[in-house]
Amino acid sequence: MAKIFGIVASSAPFIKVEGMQDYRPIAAFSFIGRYRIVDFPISNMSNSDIDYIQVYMGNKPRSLTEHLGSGRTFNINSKRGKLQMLFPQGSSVNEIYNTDISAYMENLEIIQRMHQDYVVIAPSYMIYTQNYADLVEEHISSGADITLLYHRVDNAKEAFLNCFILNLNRQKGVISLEKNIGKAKNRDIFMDTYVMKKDLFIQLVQEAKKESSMFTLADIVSASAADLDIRGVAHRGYFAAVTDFKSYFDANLALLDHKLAENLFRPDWTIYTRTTDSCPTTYCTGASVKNSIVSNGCLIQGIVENSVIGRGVTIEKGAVVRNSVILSYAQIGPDVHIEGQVVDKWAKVIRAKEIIADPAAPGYIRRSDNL
Amino acid sequence: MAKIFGIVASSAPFIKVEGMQDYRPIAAFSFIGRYRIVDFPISNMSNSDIDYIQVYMGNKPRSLTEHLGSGRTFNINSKRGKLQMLFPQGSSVNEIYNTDISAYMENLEIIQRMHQDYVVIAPSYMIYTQNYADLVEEHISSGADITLLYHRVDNAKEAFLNCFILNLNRQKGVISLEKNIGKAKNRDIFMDTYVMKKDLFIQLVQEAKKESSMFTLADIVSASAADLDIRGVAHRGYFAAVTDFKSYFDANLALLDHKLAENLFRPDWTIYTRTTDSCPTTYCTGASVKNSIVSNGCLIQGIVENSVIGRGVTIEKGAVVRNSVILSYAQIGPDVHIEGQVVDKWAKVIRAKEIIADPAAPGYIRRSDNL
Amino acid sequence: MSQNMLAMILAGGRGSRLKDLTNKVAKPAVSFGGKYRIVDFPLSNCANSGIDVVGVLTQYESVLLNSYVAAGRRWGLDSKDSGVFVLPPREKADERLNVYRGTADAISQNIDFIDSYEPEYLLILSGDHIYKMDYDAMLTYHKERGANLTVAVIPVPMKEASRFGIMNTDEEGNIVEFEEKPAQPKSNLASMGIYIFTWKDLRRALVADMRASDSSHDFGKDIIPAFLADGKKLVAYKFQGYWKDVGTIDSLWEANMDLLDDRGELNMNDTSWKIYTDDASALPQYIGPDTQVDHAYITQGAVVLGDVRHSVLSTGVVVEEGAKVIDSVLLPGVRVEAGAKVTRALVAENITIGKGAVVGDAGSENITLVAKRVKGVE
Amino acid sequence: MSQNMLAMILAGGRGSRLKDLTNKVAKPAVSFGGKYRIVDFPLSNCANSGIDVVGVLTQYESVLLNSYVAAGRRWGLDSKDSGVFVLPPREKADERLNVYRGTADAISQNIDFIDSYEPEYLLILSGDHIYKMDYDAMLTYHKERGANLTVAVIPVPMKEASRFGIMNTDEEGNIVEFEEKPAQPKSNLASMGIYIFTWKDLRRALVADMRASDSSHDFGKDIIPAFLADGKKLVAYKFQGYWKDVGTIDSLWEANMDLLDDRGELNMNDTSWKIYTDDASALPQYIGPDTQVDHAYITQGAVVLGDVRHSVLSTGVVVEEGAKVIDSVLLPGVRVEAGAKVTRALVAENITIGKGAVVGDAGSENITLVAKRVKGVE
Repeated sequence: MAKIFGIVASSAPFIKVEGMQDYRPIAAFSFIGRYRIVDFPISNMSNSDIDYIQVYMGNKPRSLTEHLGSGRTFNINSKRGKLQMLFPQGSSVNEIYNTDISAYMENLEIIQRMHQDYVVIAPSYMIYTQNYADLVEEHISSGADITLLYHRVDNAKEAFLNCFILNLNRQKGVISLEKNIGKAKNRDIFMDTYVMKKDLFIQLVQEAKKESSMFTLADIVSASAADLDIRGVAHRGYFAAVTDFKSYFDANLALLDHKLAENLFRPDWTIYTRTTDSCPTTYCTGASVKNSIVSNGCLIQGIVENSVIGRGVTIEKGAVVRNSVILSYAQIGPDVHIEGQVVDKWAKVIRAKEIIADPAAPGYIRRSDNL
Repeated sequence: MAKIFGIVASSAPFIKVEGMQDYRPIAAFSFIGRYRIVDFPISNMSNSDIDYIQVYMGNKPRSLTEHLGSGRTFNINSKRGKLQMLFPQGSSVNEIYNTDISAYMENLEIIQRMHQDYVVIAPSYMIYTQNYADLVEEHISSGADITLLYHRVDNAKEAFLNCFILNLNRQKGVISLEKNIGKAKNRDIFMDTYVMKKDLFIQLVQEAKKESSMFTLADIVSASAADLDIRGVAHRGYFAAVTDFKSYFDANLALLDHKLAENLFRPDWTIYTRTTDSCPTTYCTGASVKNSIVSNGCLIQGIVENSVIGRGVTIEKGAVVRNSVILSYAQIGPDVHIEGQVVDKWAKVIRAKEIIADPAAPGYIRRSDNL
Repeated sequence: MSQNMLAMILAGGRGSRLKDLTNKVAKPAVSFGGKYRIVDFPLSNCANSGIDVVGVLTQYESVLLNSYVAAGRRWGLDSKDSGVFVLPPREKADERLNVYRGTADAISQNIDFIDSYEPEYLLILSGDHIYKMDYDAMLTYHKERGANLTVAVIPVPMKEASRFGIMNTDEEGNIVEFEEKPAQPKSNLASMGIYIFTWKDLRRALVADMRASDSSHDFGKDIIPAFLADGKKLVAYKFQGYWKDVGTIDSLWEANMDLLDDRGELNMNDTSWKIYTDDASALPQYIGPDTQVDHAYITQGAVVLGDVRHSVLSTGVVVEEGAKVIDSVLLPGVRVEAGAKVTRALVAENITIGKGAVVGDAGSENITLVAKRVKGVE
Repeated sequence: MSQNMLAMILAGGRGSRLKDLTNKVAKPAVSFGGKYRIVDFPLSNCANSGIDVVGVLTQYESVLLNSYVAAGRRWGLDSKDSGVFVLPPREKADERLNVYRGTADAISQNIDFIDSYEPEYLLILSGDHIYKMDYDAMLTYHKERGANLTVAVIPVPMKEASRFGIMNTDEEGNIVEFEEKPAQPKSNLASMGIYIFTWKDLRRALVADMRASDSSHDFGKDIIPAFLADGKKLVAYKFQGYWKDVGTIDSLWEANMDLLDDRGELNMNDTSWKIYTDDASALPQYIGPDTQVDHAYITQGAVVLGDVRHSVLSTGVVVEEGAKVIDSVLLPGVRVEAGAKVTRALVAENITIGKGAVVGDAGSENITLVAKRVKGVE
């Protein structure tokens, strides 16, 4: 097998999730209660026998640092391998300079010292499963310089609006990358996932730096499309990109389709996550729960429908929670009626008796808020 | 036993170690080859059964993050306890604002959520051993509001120049803290180590913030000397403060006195550190080593005297190393003569055949330099 | 590295009163409370009490128990000087492979292991009780009282006292007499089988006991009486709180049912004293669109499409459409197929109850143990 | 969690040829190379080869070995689905406590453990060889060749071949015959005791072997011949590099001495294939002001105040002023007091050589094992 190391990139500064992102990077966002988004790229790598993984940390790294730990959680042998956290060096005042390229430049010495030949670069704001070992095999046998993973969607007019799209020729050659501005329904969304040789990666990073301080890896790859053999490989299965608040909300609720969830979480492809040692959930007499995903440590006395409930949530008597995403340790007080909301961690909704939004334009209740 | 949590503070911005500190915080400095300075406060806490420790990270946190890991290295139960790394939020452009107080303010919610009654705050640029459980017992039985640890020295004219000194009354009450500007030989050097109740700590942090954005914890404690019962407790045993390049050099070489080293490293008070799994050191035929501390993984073919040799160092045939501190993976080439130097990690001295300085004014060879 | 107090968990017995549940696993490894195993309780108590080194004395079919407890990371017992060590009987240079002849003999055979840590105190625990206890507080009491041996006791109803080992104490809490299952109990203080010994005292007693040909090498029958006879200071440490021996199917079922009383006496949700366990890589629990879940204790990885009433559902349990689970405990991996009905039963790991099958009996005095696949009804 | 390949280390034997070194520890736990134990080699090889789960089959005096290997963190074998599991013989529901009757029986008795991981391949290792080997490369070969069993072999000098188990192969590397210590060897390919079996094939053979009353339940004597007789595909995997059986005091001493040849065939300093071990909490080594250290392999925690020539010094060794250590291996904790002289010896753990004492003999053919305190000379 080819020797591969992994890079989990920090999300680009132009991707903004209002509210949620004030408290943690997208990588550390809770996903269907039990997971964090970064669990997906890291588990994909770990399951692909990639045991040296660099995670580029954005701002507010504390929660992500604690979540990642030494990598044991993700079944990475801490002696043979390493889950290494790399920090931006004093983030620039103007955040347009905080590109992925500048993060790689700052850690170039470490990247150069890697002894693996290939690198897989994956995003920390997208949710999908993919065997990267297979992808690298495909990359090698195709003879391409760079392989990009993409997903064909039919809702690019209203979704994936901050993502890149790949323009492909008949041979799956990449003609160019461009921002999706919602012009067409059917698009090949670039999954921000690259395979290439380590040496080419270093060369591109250095070129990008020379080109412009604002150049990203996607920019330099797009600019190299004429000179290099860049190919797209189609991904199948569940795919979500958290590029704004609505897409975060939708990605969670989409998995209430239990068949879809079973497709994403397959027995032979474990998604690892850090345990919090919470106890099972108690459903009290009088509770009613329908079509919902519920994490451990909850106390449920009220009504829950079509919702995702995080760890240690309390839903008191008479409360109604519908079409909502409730994050860990939140408390929904007696007779409170919540619909179409994301309730952030530690928030308490006690006095506000009705907070209702259309799931098409969901609402947000801030972390540790008391309402 | 009283419930205690620990804080390992980041060194103040006015403490500068030229050269070395460009690459890592003082906490992550190598010490006598095998250790890092931060091993001392953390081991002191771990050995005192303090199993919840917050480490405040300065700039360039990568190496420190890797070194600390999950705390297992330091014998901290990762379920019951926690070695938590706290990061400054976007360091200020003007570093006078980067006080310890601003770091505590940023993480106040976490500090407030701690359920322990007492806090021990220790520095990450000083080297000493101390049983903090005993210190807290003494604090409690004395009835003081704050207990400060100090060390009586007789060389305060030329050393400890960036430290605070305690002015004490006959009852060991603290009258004030002041900067040591080298006016007198005999001084009580403040070891930047505090014991107090958590609630008082939070109160002082908030007061300091109100007082001035540049106020430090030492400043507010000094300002409170009239209102609070603040007492000094004398420390005995080895004590060193790394406040500039010379003091770093001296602190290392001082431990060539093997009796002194045995006093600092006692069998009942393990200083924990992260292993690098390096193999034993090979002394070749023709090598000559005298009065030196040598770490594992070295290959020694030349002459070494009165020096500290880090992990994986190569000293080739005919090379002479005297009165020097050689950090990990450095290479001293054939017939190279080094005296009175700190040679930083990965540096290679091959062509420069003589680099000699008086140990009273030691020289520095930068990390990864090729000379 | 010397340790102040070492813990030794007696995990040996077959646990035959648990019948088919212990065919393949030792009693301490039996599943409990949805996601736990019984031995998680003493091990988590050790971790939370600041104990670093725990020996687990095993004998019977211990491969699952061994591999389970050896991964000390689950309880944080894997830091530098910590560890959970499985101690089976072993062959020595001068003798053949031994079995443990009694609870005290299990400790005697591991004196060298214990000595290597130079402990001042030794904590003896058993592996089949459900409770939360701060052993450090008990140690403080042991030291304050200057005892040679401290025995944890719990008050039981006087009429049940004759089922227990009873400690008769004087006014100061000194143990003056120990009676195993007395017909006429003089006190209601039952021994919890939790002992703190000052190690040098116990060591001396064990060495003597090993040589005694008439000894059954048992703590209750031999060591405690010897301590009493020698005039050693034995004190009782009164424990308040939830404590349950789960040695029978009925008591195991009951202890599971007690969890439905959320935030009750055994508050599993108390974050200051968590019970740690293996973390299954499982999805959160999923409750389907057309179900009734009325008073249940359910853990991650469970999928509920049918109705559940007053029951405990473990990791990976599936209750299919139209199935009903009432007053029952389903251990990990149980599948209740469509239309089946489970009442007042404890269903063993990975058992499938076939379509439309009916098991258990709402009117029976005892709990039905289902340890074999139940065929569906066409 | 299913694993592609599981490793099982046969760590059983008393190792009586190591004499007093194995009075208190099993052979695989014997100290080696300053800071290692012998079993660090197969365990580190497993970790570096990407194997997650390792079973260690122990029998004799295994408490130190057990507690040593159980802390899988030393080899990184403590992540989510990883572990090092100690597997002693154990009592089962239907039989009394067994001992392992042979190498194959040790695996047979743990079929349930192995099955629980659903491996495709099983790697069998022994616990007393010093070498570095990529088992993943061997597995690739096993798969490429479509073998049922792959045996690692090493070419030995033809005149020594009769001391080994010899694999006779055809031109394509298929094993056609196995001869244990043949008087007239036909080949110089010695078995290293390292086997990769396709698990379902081995499982079938083990089940048959368990029932065979005339079997000695041994891989070399029973299982390999049965595979050959059954027409299974057996291939030899040629290993190049350092490999040494350290079953005797002389060979153990020699293997230690080989380390003085730094960056030699067994390059301990190769960071791409580290050998992991317990990390002692020790100071770096200290070399005193008035010493001669000429050709030595010394690890952290050693204090050298006297002279050392052509020797290996382990953790915590102290060589006092005026003492001389020549052509010797000092195991952890050895103290050579002032003026003592140690020549051509292997000194066991924690032994003190008293002031002015002289041990070992530069002229002797065999290495002197010093396993008892040597009194000083006034």
